[in-house]
Amino acid sequence: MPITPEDTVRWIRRIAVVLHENREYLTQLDSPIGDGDHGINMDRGFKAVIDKLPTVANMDIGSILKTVGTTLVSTVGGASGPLYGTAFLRASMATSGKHELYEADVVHMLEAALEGVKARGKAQPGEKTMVDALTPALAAMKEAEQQNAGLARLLRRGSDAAEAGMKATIPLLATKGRASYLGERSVGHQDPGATSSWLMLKALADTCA
Amino acid sequence: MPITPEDTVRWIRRIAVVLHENREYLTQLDSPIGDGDHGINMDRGFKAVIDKLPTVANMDIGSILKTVGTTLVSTVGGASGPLYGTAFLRASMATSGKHELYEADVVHMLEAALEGVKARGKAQPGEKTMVDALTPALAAMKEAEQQNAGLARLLRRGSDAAEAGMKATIPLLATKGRASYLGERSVGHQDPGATSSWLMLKALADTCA
Amino acid sequence: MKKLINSPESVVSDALAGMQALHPELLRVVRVDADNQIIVRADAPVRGKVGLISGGGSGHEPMHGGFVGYGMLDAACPGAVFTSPVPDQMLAATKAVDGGAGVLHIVKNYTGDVLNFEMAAELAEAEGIQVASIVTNDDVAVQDSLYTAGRRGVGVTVLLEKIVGGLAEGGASLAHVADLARKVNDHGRSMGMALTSCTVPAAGKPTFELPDDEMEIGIGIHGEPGRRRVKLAHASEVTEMLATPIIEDLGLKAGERVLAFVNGMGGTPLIELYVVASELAKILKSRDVTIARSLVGSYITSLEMAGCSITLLRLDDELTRYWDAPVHTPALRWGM
Amino acid sequence: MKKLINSPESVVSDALAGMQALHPELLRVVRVDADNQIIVRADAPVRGKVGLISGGGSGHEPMHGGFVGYGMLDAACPGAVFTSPVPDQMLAATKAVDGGAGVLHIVKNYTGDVLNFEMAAELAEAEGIQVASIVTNDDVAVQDSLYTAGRRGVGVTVLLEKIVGGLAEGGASLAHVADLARKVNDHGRSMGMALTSCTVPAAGKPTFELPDDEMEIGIGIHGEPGRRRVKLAHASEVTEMLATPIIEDLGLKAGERVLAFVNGMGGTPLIELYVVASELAKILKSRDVTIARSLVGSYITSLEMAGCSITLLRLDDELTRYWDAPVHTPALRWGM
Ligand SMILES: Nc1ncnc2c1ncn2[C@@H]1O[C@H](COP(=O)(O)OP(=O)(O)O)[C@@H](O)[C@H]1O
Ligand SMILES: Nc1ncnc2c1ncn2[C@@H]1O[C@H](COP(=O)(O)OP(=O)(O)O)[C@@H](O)[C@H]1O
Ligand SMILES: [Mg+2]
Ligand SMILES: [Mg+2]
Ligand SMILES: [Mg+2]
Ligand SMILES: [Mg+2]
Repeated sequence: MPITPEDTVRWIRRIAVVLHENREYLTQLDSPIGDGDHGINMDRGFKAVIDKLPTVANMDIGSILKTVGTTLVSTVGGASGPLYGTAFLRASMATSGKHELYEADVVHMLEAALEGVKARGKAQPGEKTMVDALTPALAAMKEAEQQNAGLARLLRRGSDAAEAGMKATIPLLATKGRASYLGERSVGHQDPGATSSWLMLKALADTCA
Repeated sequence: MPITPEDTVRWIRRIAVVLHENREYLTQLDSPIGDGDHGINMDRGFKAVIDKLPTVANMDIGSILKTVGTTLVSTVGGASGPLYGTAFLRASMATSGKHELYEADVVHMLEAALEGVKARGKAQPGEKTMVDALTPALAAMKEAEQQNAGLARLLRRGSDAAEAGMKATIPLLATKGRASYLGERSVGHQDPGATSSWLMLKALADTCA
Repeated sequence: MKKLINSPESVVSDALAGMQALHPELLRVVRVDADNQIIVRADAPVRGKVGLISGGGSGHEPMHGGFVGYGMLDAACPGAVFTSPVPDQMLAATKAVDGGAGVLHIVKNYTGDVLNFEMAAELAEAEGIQVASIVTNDDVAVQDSLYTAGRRGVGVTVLLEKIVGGLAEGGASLAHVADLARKVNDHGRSMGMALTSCTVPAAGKPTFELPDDEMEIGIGIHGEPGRRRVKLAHASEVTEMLATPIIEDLGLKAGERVLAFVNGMGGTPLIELYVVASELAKILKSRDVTIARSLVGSYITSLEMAGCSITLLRLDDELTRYWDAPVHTPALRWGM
Repeated sequence: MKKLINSPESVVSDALAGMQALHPELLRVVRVDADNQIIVRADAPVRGKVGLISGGGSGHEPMHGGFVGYGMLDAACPGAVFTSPVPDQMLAATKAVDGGAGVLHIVKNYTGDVLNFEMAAELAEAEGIQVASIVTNDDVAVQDSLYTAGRRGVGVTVLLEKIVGGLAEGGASLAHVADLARKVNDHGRSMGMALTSCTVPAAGKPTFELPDDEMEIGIGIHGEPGRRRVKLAHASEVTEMLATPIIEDLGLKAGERVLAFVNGMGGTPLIELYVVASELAKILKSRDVTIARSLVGSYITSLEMAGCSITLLRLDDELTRYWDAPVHTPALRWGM
């Protein structure tokens, strides 16, 4: 079964719940290597998204994701606002007019989102950012798609790969974002943005399980 | 044996030592009902006095005490600077030209000092100030003089009465100085100025014991 | 004790050296004796102008040294931290600024300040200098009764130095300057509160302990405890606790105009002072009192204490005119 | 958490209301949407004048809102505490101040600020407004290399807003204004340190823990930890740790003139800043560098953090002239 607009709305709602639950955790991750606001920022953004959702609930998936993107741009601020905002805007362009997303559509959507983040943030894998969760997730989904693993499994493998990528940020030396100011002191800490990226992909896998 | 200029110098040196030893204690007393500087102020003042002492060591008692008074005025600051400064200046006037102080001279000296404090500070007994240590000390010395108790005993009784007066400041409500700002909250604390007054009189009794 | 200092003994003289080095065009720091210095306006004495001097313990910066310059003080006498300066400083300052028209001593009502300035005035008069004194006593937290040393001098002192400085600059007589000083003092009231204590460098530890959920209401500016200790409250409630006694004591009426001075105690950031300012504006608006002039910032402080005070000054045309007059000091500057 | 606030959610909007209420002649606070406001110069847009806007997270007060007014910024965009504002605010500010001569975005180099301002500039240009940007990056604690997001923008931002504001007031073109902005940025360097952490209201507890005997050297302005943690030291040593990298990076030579800016992080009282100033003056004197202008106070802060930063700006006649030009904002005022 493909992802429907209803699934999309459930996904976004789940993200909002999960990010709210992890508000302290994400903020705590952002304290030693950032400025201690990532959880606050994301929670603020998705609260606003939830307020906006009813206006687009009956539209196509692209329209829903576009609202998510513009709302995040307008409410999150910080580095993550433009980055996640761009990610959802690019995802919305990739899903424009669609009411059903099959495996290839999901891969295409994530690919577009990741490209958006990399372009906006001038970031590459290995710099201890959200890119380090999204990149392996995309690779895992592509592989699952080639293996015809089915949508649920594809999403789960993507989420699991994001989690592994997130954990793999711990030993990295940050070279982008605030954490890069710390130089060697950034080593040994998990990146908050990679963590929120995993939580969002996990929310998608859980929604479509 | 009367008090000589040498005794006077030893007395002043002893005060300096005792106030230095009690610097923390006096400051601590000044914290709950003042601004936490009385020990610092007195220590600073008597350090300066010690520097000046050599210049007057061979003079009459009045000259020695005058130097103590002017030095305190010039170095202590706060409320206690002008008050103790005035006290020693008045004491110096009462002992002007003298090389020996007998019982009556000591009483006369303390009476002059106390009058100076009361005039400068517009203070009366019972207001939780140094006056509450000096007043009973003077009364006790007067009584000892009438009883011909002898100098050493006179000084000891004066010191003991000052100590009792000091302790009796604890239940008082302050109506002069900084402590008066606290209203009822000043009750239950020993007055730092009464404490330094006792220490100075005790130093005299110890010097002439 | 976490402070940017070299030693507790040198903190005052080091800070004075910093003022001298960074504001040579405004002031000079003059040594009175081994332990004491004063801050004198660069062009003092100004012939024919009444000299204004003030002083008090250090630890209240920018008051008073930061207010030395054109249109405000001619000299300031900094004592040790929270300890009144000594008469020698006040006498030296009085001589340094006397331009022949006499000198006004601006004294905050604390026993130490009053007694030391009293001795200094006696000495200056003995040397033939005309001296007048104003003792500020604007703190409504303290009752002015037989049972206290009288109200403390706090925030109004800053406003008074500015306003009276404006008048003195124009060449008014000592009597006139002293009259205006009394008027400013009569027209203003203040009250303060603390979220934390402060640490006197020489003491090395906080003057008082304050639990995490409590604050002191009715504090002075020397790290003394306040009138009462209460549970933490919202800025709106704190502002109410400070503003209401001030407004009532001043007897402010609908239609009046005030200068609103929201002052930080040293460790409270500006964002919080503006939160208090916003609450104060609401309270005044509800009473139909107009904020015609304002001052927001840390101008009369208690070292690194967190907290604030509010001062309201009833304005008329005369006070407004001299408040607006040009001033150029390290801490207050406009019109030039 | 001991703060004079009503709630973590309302602290920014309450403080803005306070600014509006106390400085109505200088600025107006304008609502962009439910969550966001901007601070706009009272007389904006000024016809024919390049508009200057800046912005960033709140918690750095008086920067930037306190610098809105004649001779400095035309508008400021305050984000949530320590969080970059959103493009909607920057776009609204850009539109509000465009007097037909274009708008300069003054952006501190933090990923969040840069990305949000980038999006705003794209949107403004799409609406036909000419926008130029200057990204300040003066913090020598961070190496400007491939391995970092580049140097942070800190103290120079304040000086730049003043100096470039002086030029813009005279009607210079956007290109000219942007050129001077680049020049100021090139001529200045900064470095900061912290004695304590600070507490973001929404987080409720200190961003980092710092033992009683340690300090952070090379901090930014968002409560981030610094480059390294060292034992407490005397003000003279701390000043040396900050000043030497600045002087070397700027390549200051004997005979040069600088503007010395000693900045408090929010919780450090002025007396300590003057102690640091005195040490800085000694260091510069020993290198035969003249302090021609100075600024001492808490102007770019991290909430109630205790600590300081030093900024040195190499002066020439042009920069000196525009620094001296009249300015009238809540936090900086002279010449009018
Ligand atoms: N240039 C960049 N490219 C991609 N991701 C980035 C970049 N800079 C920062 N990030 C991500 O943003 C996260 C921080 O977001 P957040 O704390 O909300 O913003 P800020 O750093 O402005 O406070 C980091 O953990 C990192 O994953
Ligand atoms: N008006 C007064 N008359 C007599 N003694 C006073 C008066 N005011 C204060 N004192 C004494 O001075 C002491 C405080 O001295 P100190 O702490 O050195 O000065 P300050 O109060 O200025 O800090 C008080 O404990 C009290 O004994
Ligand atoms: Mg962050
Ligand atoms: Mg005291
Ligand atoms: Mg004192
Ligand atoms: Mg942030």
